[in-house]
Amino acid sequence: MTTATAKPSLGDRWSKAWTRDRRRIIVAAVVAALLVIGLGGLDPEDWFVTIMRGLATGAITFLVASGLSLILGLMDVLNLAHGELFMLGAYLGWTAYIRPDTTVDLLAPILITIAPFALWALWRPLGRKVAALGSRWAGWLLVAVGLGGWWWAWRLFPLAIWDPSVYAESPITFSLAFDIGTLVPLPAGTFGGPALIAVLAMLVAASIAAVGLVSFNPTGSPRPSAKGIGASIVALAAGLSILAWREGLVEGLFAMNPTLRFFLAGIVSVIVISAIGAGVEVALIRPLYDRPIYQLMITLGFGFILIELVREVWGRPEFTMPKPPAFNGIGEGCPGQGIGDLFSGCSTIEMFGARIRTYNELFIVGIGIIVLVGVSLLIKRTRIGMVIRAGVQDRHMVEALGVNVRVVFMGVFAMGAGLAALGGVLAGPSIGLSPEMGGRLLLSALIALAIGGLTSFPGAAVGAVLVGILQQIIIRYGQTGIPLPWLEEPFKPSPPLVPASTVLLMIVILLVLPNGLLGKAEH
Amino acid sequence: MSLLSLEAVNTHIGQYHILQGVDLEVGAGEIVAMLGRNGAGKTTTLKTIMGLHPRTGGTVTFDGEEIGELRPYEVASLGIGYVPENRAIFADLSVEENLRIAERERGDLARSIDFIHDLFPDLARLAELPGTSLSGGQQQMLAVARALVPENRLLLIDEPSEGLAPVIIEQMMEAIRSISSDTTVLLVEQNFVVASRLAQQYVILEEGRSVAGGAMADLVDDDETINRYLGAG
Amino acid sequence: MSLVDLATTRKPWIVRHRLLLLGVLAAVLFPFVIAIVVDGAPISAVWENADGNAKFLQGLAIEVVVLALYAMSYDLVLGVSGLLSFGHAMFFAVGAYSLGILLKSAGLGLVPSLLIVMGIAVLVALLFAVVLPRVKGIGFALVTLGLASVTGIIISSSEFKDYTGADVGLQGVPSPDWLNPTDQRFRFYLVSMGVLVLVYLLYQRLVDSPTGKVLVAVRDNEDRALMLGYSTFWYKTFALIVASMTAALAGSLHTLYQPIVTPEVAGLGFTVAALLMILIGGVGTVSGAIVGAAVFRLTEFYLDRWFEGLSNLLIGAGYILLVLFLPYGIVGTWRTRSNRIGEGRSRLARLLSGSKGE
Amino acid sequence: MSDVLIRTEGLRKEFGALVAVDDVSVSIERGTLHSIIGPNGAGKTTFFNLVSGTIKPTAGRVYLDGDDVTNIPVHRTIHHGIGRSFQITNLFPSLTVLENVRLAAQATGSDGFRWWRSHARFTDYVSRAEEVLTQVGLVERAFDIASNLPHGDQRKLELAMILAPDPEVLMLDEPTAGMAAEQVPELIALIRDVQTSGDKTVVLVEHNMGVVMNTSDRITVMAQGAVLAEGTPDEISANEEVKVAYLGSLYEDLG
Repeated sequence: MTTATAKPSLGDRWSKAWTRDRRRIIVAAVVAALLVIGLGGLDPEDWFVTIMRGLATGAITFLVASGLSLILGLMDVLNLAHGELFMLGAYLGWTAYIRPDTTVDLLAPILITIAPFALWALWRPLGRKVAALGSRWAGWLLVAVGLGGWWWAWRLFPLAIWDPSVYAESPITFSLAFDIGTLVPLPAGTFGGPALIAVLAMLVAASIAAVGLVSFNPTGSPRPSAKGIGASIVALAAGLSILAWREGLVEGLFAMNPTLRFFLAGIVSVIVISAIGAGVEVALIRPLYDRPIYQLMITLGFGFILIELVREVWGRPEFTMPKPPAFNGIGEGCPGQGIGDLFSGCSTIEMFGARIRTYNELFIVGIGIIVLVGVSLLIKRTRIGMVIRAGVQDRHMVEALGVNVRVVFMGVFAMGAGLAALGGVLAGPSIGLSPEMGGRLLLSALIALAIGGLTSFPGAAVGAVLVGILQQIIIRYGQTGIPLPWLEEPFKPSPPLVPASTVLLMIVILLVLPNGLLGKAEH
Repeated sequence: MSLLSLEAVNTHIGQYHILQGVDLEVGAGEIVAMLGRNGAGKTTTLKTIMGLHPRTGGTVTFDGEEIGELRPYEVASLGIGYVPENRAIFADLSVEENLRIAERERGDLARSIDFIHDLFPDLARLAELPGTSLSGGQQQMLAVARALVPENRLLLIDEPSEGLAPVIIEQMMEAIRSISSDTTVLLVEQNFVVASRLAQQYVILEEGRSVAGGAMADLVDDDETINRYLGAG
Repeated sequence: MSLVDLATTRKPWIVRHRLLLLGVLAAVLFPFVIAIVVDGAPISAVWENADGNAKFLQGLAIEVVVLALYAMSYDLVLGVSGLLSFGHAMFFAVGAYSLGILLKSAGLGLVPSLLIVMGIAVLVALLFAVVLPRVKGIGFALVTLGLASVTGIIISSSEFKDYTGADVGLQGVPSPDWLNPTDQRFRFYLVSMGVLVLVYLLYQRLVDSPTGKVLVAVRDNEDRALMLGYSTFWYKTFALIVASMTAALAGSLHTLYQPIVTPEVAGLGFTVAALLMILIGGVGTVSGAIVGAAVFRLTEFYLDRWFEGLSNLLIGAGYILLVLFLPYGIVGTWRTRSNRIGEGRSRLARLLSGSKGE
Repeated sequence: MSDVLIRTEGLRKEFGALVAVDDVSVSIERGTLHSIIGPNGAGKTTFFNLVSGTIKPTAGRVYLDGDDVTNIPVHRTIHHGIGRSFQITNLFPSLTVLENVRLAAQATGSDGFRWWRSHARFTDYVSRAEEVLTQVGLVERAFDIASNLPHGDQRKLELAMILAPDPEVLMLDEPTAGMAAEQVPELIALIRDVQTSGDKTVVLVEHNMGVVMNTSDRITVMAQGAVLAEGTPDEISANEEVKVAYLGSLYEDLG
């Protein structure tokens, strides 16, 4: 086969692109024209606001869609629990933000549990002995014993009791209490027995469970890596220090600037959900790599379980989440003037004759852009990105070149989950928390992906922005109405038509471009 | 002492007992050819050494260390390079990235790039192109080059001549010969002409068992063994 | 004896369908047994439709029949033909709502209404078929999901409240006196059982026919089927039409039986229910859909009764365990155990050794 | 024997900027075994796909027995008597060997939509499958699942699936690829047998020079998408240009 050698001129490249991607270019132009016409029907002062709101919706959708796209591209798994990870991220963020004391209480046992698991390789010889017994039931028995022991140890740990329904029932009082800083730490609990026994029991129980899990696939070197040992020591040390200095830690967190605490909550939520994502990959996805439809089904089931779990744990589950104070100021000096006042503490800013909310339309969009650029660079420029791109095609070969592909897959799944959690925490203050928020967002994200091209990362961004802007235009028309010549009253699209419009856009685009706007043709 | 040795290795794939006792010795610095009919288990043997198929019995020893329980990436990091049957060039990576991904430490490629470009001048010219734009022969060269990026002590090469035009096969053979001055090679080859000219030692597999072995020079004249296990050469 | 005989000789019909016949017998006797044993009522209580456990359990069985028909149709699409449709609920919902509207608003009789519903079902299947050549795999799943959710939105939108009852649901559908689910429960029960048996036999035959074999081939390797000379598009369309008509029939029974039809039957949740049922029974086995529907509905019912709030969590956990540890479902696992392929191979071995002896 | 069955006229195929097949005009006579050889990337498989209708050309036409078949849909090609194999084995992996071949036989009939009768009633297809399986020597494996066969047997099954509909033209893309040396002569003898006994036309893409030189009636050599030379095996092996571009010296001393 012959390959082009000389560098083509710009006109040349354009004509090549035109012959190759004619259909794509036409569709993109038509979609752009439709959006412009849609905006044209609105008052000029609404244009900027609508676009900015669309970008904000798009940014949240993108955070969910990008993780979905990464996981789909690398592992060929459509993670239907992704929306629920987003939702759980929001709940965890809420808890870490509003109730840092509870978070601290939970953190200690979790870190202590992690410590034996980080020494995975160490359990391999034992796991081999268990596997040699010839029945998987031996492994399951160990897992069950481990879980039982863990539960017993967990009950000994000091956990302050909190009642979320108090905040759910009176969101306004709660917001007030939050704003004036009258939220106070709950009284610390005490160990239900000797602390040493509780900690040791938890370590032993986690080790037993780990041996059981290792026995299902005990291949590999029995020597833990330096990283593993380090992680184990750090986790154990952190867990023990939290137990020792809980009081001071909690007080410090309550005295902390709430905006800083919001960021801290975001980080905690992202880390925890990433860990859950990694666990999901190991426990649910990995056993089913040969059976893609079953992966779909299992993620669906897992999402379902997460919703029920949130209902159980958080009780009556609709919550509002106060905006971080740095984006919630009113009164003197507000609204801010121009983008320079983004960090002035005002809740709104005047730009181009319109009032823009700093948190929703500027902060969230900013984070979305940072993630887009960051992850794109990661994929294009780094070695990890190279491994991901190669692993998409042939994971066995990548592994035979000396790369621990399992860890990379686990990492990508964790990263995808973490991005969803970031979206959840960011969306919390603007759309509120409910167990159903994940399902709605997953649908938007899937539509965005389908429009952009299922496994294309930039496609996820383009699709998400399109979906976001389209939704906001329809919502705006729902308020102003569309004057139609054959109707006396202007037609006001009802709320169900917002998702319906994006679904229709997806169907039309997929019928013309089965691989979406930026997707590659399947070979 | 041999660099790699397999003793009574067994491998199941699903319910099929593919390897039923393979014994194999590869001495340091040698080129050993693994011969045998289709389905005899040659590719499976290479994959078992790499840890890509779990071994169900026997021992695999590399440089005195038992490696049968290791994961593929751990095997690779001991210094074993693998060139698979289907070449497995990564389509979304450029030619240079296809090489870079095989690095185990920083600077691996910088150390070996000149040697690789000397061996395969085509790859220098095509460095920026995506892996898919290469012809079959160029892909085969890239696959071999990829195994040369880190300091590997042993290369497992599966069917280097398959699907290649005769002129390209000759280039390929030349390259393998020049590698073998400081790297040990275990080769699977259907083409007896190619195998007999490259290797010093041979092993014949039949139905998952090693049934014959020795110096290649002896085999070339041993029409009986050739006919019995390999069919008409 | 040649390979032809080996491959085409089968046991007599009655032997092959012995389980089905036993099942039919059991289903007919079931209400009487319950009436006598549990309710302690006379046999006549059954055809007099007296209240009690017998009547209640007949009702549960009718719900199982509706779900079984619906799951069977999804098995034809997903399990046999390998089409990953996430909009299957649309077939059911269109059947349920159009029958309701025809009976209630248009005032038509049951038979003409059913005929029209079948016609509509074919049209809906053709709508899916239009999409078929364009998008494959996950794309098809998303587009069908989209089509179904648009249907759901239309059903629940306030614009059509007079016909569909919007988000409240369709209620007050008049069912004919001879098939009234309250007064003629036993008759309704027998009719629905009869419909299920007929459709099941039809499906068995379809899957075993040349057409069914091509559908399986399409699932396995569509490009190759195309290269062999099969116009795979028409085979897939055929499967969609049959499935759509079956699901619409299930929807019609649902409307006749239930006092109220809610827009939820068009949602993703209801497609997932079908997926769950064929997964329990065994994907691609047809009879598994019936087993799956029964297990699904009964588990759901009793878990809800015993565990209330926790029941959904338990169902979710059970579902995950099922996918991980019993991927071929009840019927599928049963068949793997009985190992038909091994049987065929040993017959072949006998044949070959026999011919050598001659 | 100068009866032309397949004729291409100025066939050209572009993939984006890449010209895979460039102005190829070839005539293949009825009842002959015609091989196409050339270095990797010469466009042999693309040419094959164009003739068998799997892909559509950018320009040029394909004639079969005088009829223009350039743009017929791929599932109709078999009804024009073209059967083709694939370089990468392409089967129904989870079905039995018998079912694979039976489906291939059934495709020629018009019983595909008889959904109300059991497939067991259509015994013609099964007996045709048995016939073909006996011919390729796979009848003992009739009830094995296709994906469980060793590679060589899968190639045979592939051949059986092409033979089942009894096509006029057999297009075989590297039928011996990945086969053990001892199995190759057997397979070639089988192909030869099918060709002469059934008066079939065989188009063969092959790398195994021994096979090509010994069995072909005519050979077309392709390089960089175009036809480099065409002639009898003797003419080709004497052609200096071919030697430089393709053959090299590896096989010289083998005679």
